[in-house]
Amino acid sequence: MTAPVEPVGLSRDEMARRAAQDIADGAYVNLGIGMPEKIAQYIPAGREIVLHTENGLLGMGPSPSPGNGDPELINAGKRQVTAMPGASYFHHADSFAMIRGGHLDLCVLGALEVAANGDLANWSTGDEGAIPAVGGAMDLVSGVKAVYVMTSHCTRDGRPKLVESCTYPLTGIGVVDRIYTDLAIIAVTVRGFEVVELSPSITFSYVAERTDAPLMDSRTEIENQ
Amino acid sequence: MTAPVEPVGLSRDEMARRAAQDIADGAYVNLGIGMPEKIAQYIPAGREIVLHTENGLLGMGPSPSPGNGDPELINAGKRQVTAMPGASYFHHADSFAMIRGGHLDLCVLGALEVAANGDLANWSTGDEGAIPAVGGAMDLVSGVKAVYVMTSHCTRDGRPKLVESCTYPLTGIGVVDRIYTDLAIIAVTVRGFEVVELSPSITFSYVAERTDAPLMDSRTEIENQ
Amino acid sequence: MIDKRTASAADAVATVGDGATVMIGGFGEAGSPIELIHALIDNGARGLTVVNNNTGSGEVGLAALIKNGQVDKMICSYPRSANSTVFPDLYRAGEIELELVPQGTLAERIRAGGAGIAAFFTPTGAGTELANGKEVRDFGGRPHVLEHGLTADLALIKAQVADWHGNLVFNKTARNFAPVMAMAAKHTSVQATTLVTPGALDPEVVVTPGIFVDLVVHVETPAQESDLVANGASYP
Amino acid sequence: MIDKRTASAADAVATVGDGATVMIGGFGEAGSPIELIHALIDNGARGLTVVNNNTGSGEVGLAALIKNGQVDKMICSYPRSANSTVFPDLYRAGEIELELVPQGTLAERIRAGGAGIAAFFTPTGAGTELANGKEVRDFGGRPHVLEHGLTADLALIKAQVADWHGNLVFNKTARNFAPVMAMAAKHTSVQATTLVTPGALDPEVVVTPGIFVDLVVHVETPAQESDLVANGASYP
Repeated sequence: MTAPVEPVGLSRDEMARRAAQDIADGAYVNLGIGMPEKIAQYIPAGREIVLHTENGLLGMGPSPSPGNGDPELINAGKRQVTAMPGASYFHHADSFAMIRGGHLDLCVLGALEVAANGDLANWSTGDEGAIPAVGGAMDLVSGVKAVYVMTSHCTRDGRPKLVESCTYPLTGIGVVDRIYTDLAIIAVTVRGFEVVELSPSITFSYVAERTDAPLMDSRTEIENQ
Repeated sequence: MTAPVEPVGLSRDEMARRAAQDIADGAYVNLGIGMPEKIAQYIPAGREIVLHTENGLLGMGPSPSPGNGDPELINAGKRQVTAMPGASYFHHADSFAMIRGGHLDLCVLGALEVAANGDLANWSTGDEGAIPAVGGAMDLVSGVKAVYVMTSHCTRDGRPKLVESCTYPLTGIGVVDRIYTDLAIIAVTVRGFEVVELSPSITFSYVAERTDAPLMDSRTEIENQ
Repeated sequence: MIDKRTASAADAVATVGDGATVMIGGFGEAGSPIELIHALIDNGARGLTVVNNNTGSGEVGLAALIKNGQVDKMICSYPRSANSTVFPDLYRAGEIELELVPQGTLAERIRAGGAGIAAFFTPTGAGTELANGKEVRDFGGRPHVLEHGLTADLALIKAQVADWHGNLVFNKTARNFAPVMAMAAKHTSVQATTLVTPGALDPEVVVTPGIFVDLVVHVETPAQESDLVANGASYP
Repeated sequence: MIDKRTASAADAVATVGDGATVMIGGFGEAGSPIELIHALIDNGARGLTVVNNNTGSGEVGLAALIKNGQVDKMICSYPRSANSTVFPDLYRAGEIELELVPQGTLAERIRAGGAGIAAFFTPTGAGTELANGKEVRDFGGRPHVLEHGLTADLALIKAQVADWHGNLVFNKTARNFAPVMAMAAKHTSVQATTLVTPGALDPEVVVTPGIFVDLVVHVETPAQESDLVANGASYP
C-alpha cells in the first residue's frame, strides 16, 4: 500500500530543453535573464540560433572558459559571455532599434503573472520597499515578433501565475504568445489559455486546478492538424 | 576726361578668401554646394578646419589627383573628394543627427533671398516648370550653430537678394547670422541688416542702394569695440 | 546553418509585387545597387513607390526603372540630377508623383521606420511649405514638425563586404542610406562585391548586423553608374 | 591644430557645476569610466542629475559618487545591482529621486537629445504605469507613448582607442550607451586606454566621430569595477 504520488512536472533544465525544440533554425532570439538563459544550452544539433543581448551584441556565445573572460564582454544579466563567428557589436540605441523595430523573431522571458488576454507582469511586485527596476522588458514585449514566457506554473507558495487578469504592474498589454511551464505548454490565443502539450505524467485537470483562468484543451486539435 | 568707373566688388574667389578668414581654428563646418565650396581652398595657414559633407563624411579633403578618385567617395555635390587624417564615415541618419543636433559650428550656404529678419530662401523659385528639390538645406539651417550665406549681392539682372521679406518659398525662418557678398559683409541682427565691412572701393550708399531693406552701418561700432 | 547567399539577382527581388514600396540605397551613384535595380526591371513589378535620395541619372539603374514605367511615386529629397531627363520629363507631364522630403528628415523617417518609432518631432522644415498640413508643436520655444516613420516592402542595398549571415561593411560614402534602409524594409537584399564566411569580419567593425539582411548576391565587379552614363548605356 | 588631449582627469570634469545633468557611460561595469567618475567626486559638484543604466556597485565609481551625496536624482532603467546597497538605502530613505525609464526608451531619448529630435512616439510602455501622465496616441492601431529627448551638460565616456580629434572606438559590449551619450551632452570627456594620432584609425571603423568629443584623457590601465568591489575598495 503506497501513498498517492504527487505528479512532478519538468525541471528547469527540462523546460529549457523543451522550449529550445520550438525555436526555428536561423531565428534571432533574446533570452531573458534567469531561467530563459538556460535555453541556449539545449538548442538541438544542426540548428543555428543567433542570440541577441540588449547591451549590444548579436551572436552571443556561451560563458568563457576560466581565465579567458573579458569584463567588458557581458550579457544583459552582466555575466561574462563570448561572441560567435558572425557576431557584431553595436550601441544601445541601435540594439533597441532591433528590438522595437520588430527584427527579433523571439524573446523568452520570465513572469510574475500572465493574464488570459496575454498581458504580462514581470518587472515589479509593487511592494512598498522594493526598488523599481524595469530594464529592457517593456521594450522586448512591445517589439519582438513572438513573446514566449518560461516560468514555473505556480509561485513557491502555490499561487497560480496564469490568471484572469494581472494584479502586479504590467510590462505589456496582450503581448504573450506562448507559455512554457513545468506542467504544460500553453498558447495564448484570442480564446484565452489553450494547453497544447502536457508534461509527462501531468493531466489536464491537474493543470486546470493550478490555473486561475479558464483553460482550454487544444491537444487534439494540434494532433489532428 | 574719363567716364565714371562702376565700382567692382569682390570676385567669387575673393569672397571665399574673405569668408575663410572668419572661420575659427578647430571649427566643424559644412560648405554648401557651389560658391561656398571654394572656401575650403582659402583656409588660412595654421588653422585646422574639419569639413562635414552630409552624405556621410567628416574630415573631407580636396579633390583627388587625376586617376586617384573613387566614385564612392564623393561630396554632397556628388563630386569626388578625399578623406583627411582623422576622418570618419557614417550613415545618413547619423550624419543628419550631427546637423540637427547642433554639433556643427558653421554652415555656409548660397541664397536666392535673405530677409532682414534672417529668413532664408534658397531651394525653390516656385516656378511652375521647375522640379522641386530641397536636399539638406532645411536641415542645415535648422540645426547648425551659425548659418552664413555667401552670395552675389544682386541677381544677374540686378535685383537685390537682401530683402525686407522673402518672396520665394522659405528654407528656414530667422536662421541667417551673416552674409558675405561681393559688396559687403552684413550681420543679421535683431535690428535687421548691419554692414560690418565694405569691400574695397565700395561705399555704404552703394550697398544700401542695392539692398531692398533698411541697412545699418555698424562699421564704427565694430572698429571701436 | 544560416546562409543568406543566393546565386541570382532575380531571387533577390522575387518578393516584390505590384504596388510595393522599395527603398534603394545610394546617394547619386555612390552605393547605387545597379545590378539589383536591373533585376527589378527584369522582374517587371509596376506601380512602385521608390525611396531614394535622388532619381538616378542617364538611362540606367534607378533612372531606367523610372523610364520603364514601373514607378508611380518617388519619395526623395533631391530629384534633379546633372545627367537625367527621365524623372523631370515624367514629372512635368504629370505622370509620376513626388513626395519631397528634406534629406535629414528622409533619413530620420527611414531610421524611425526601422526602429519602431511611429513618429517624431523635428525642427527641420518648420515654417516652410514642406510642413504644410503637418502637425506643428513648440518644444523649448521652437516649432517642431511631426514626421512619420517610413517602412518598405523591399530594400536594395550595395555593400563592399558581406558574410553569409548578412553582416555588412560599406565603401566610404557609399554607406549613406543603406544601413537605415536595411532596417526599415520587410525584406532586404544586398549585392556585395566581396563575400566572406562568418567570423571573417571583425564584430567591432560590422556596420549593418545580419539581422537586417535577408539575401546576399555576389556581384564581384559592379557597374559604376557614371561609366554607364558616359558610355550612353541604357537598360534594358 | 586640433588636439583634444588633456593630461588631467580634473580638467575633464571642470565644466560641471552644481545642479548639472551628467550622463555616464557603461552598462554594469562594462564601459564604466571609473577614473573620470572619481575625478567628479574630487571636483565635488553637488545636486547632480545622473543618467546611467544602473546605479553602480560596491563603493567605487558611480556608487561612490552617489554615496558621497553629490547626486539628487538618477535617471535609469535598472537601479538594482548585485553588489550595492548605496542607492537602495538612499532611495528607501527618500533621499534620492528616481526617474525609471525602460532601457530602450532611455537609449532612444538620449539619441534623440543628441540628434535634435525633441520627442518621439514609441510603443514601449504603453498601457503600463511608466506611461502614466504621458501623451498616448494611436499609430497603426497601436498605442504609442510620447517620450522626450534627453540632453546633458556633461558626458563621461570610456573608450578603447581615441585619436587627438576625439574619434573613438570601443571594446566589445563596453560600447553600450557611450556613443549616444557623447552626442547628447554639451561637453563630452573621454578616458581612453590607448591614444593615437589622427589617421591611425581607419575612417570606416570609427564609432564615435570626433565632433562629439571635447576632451580626451589617457588612462592606460583603467581600474575594473568588479576588481575594486572584490577588494572592498571605496572612494574617496
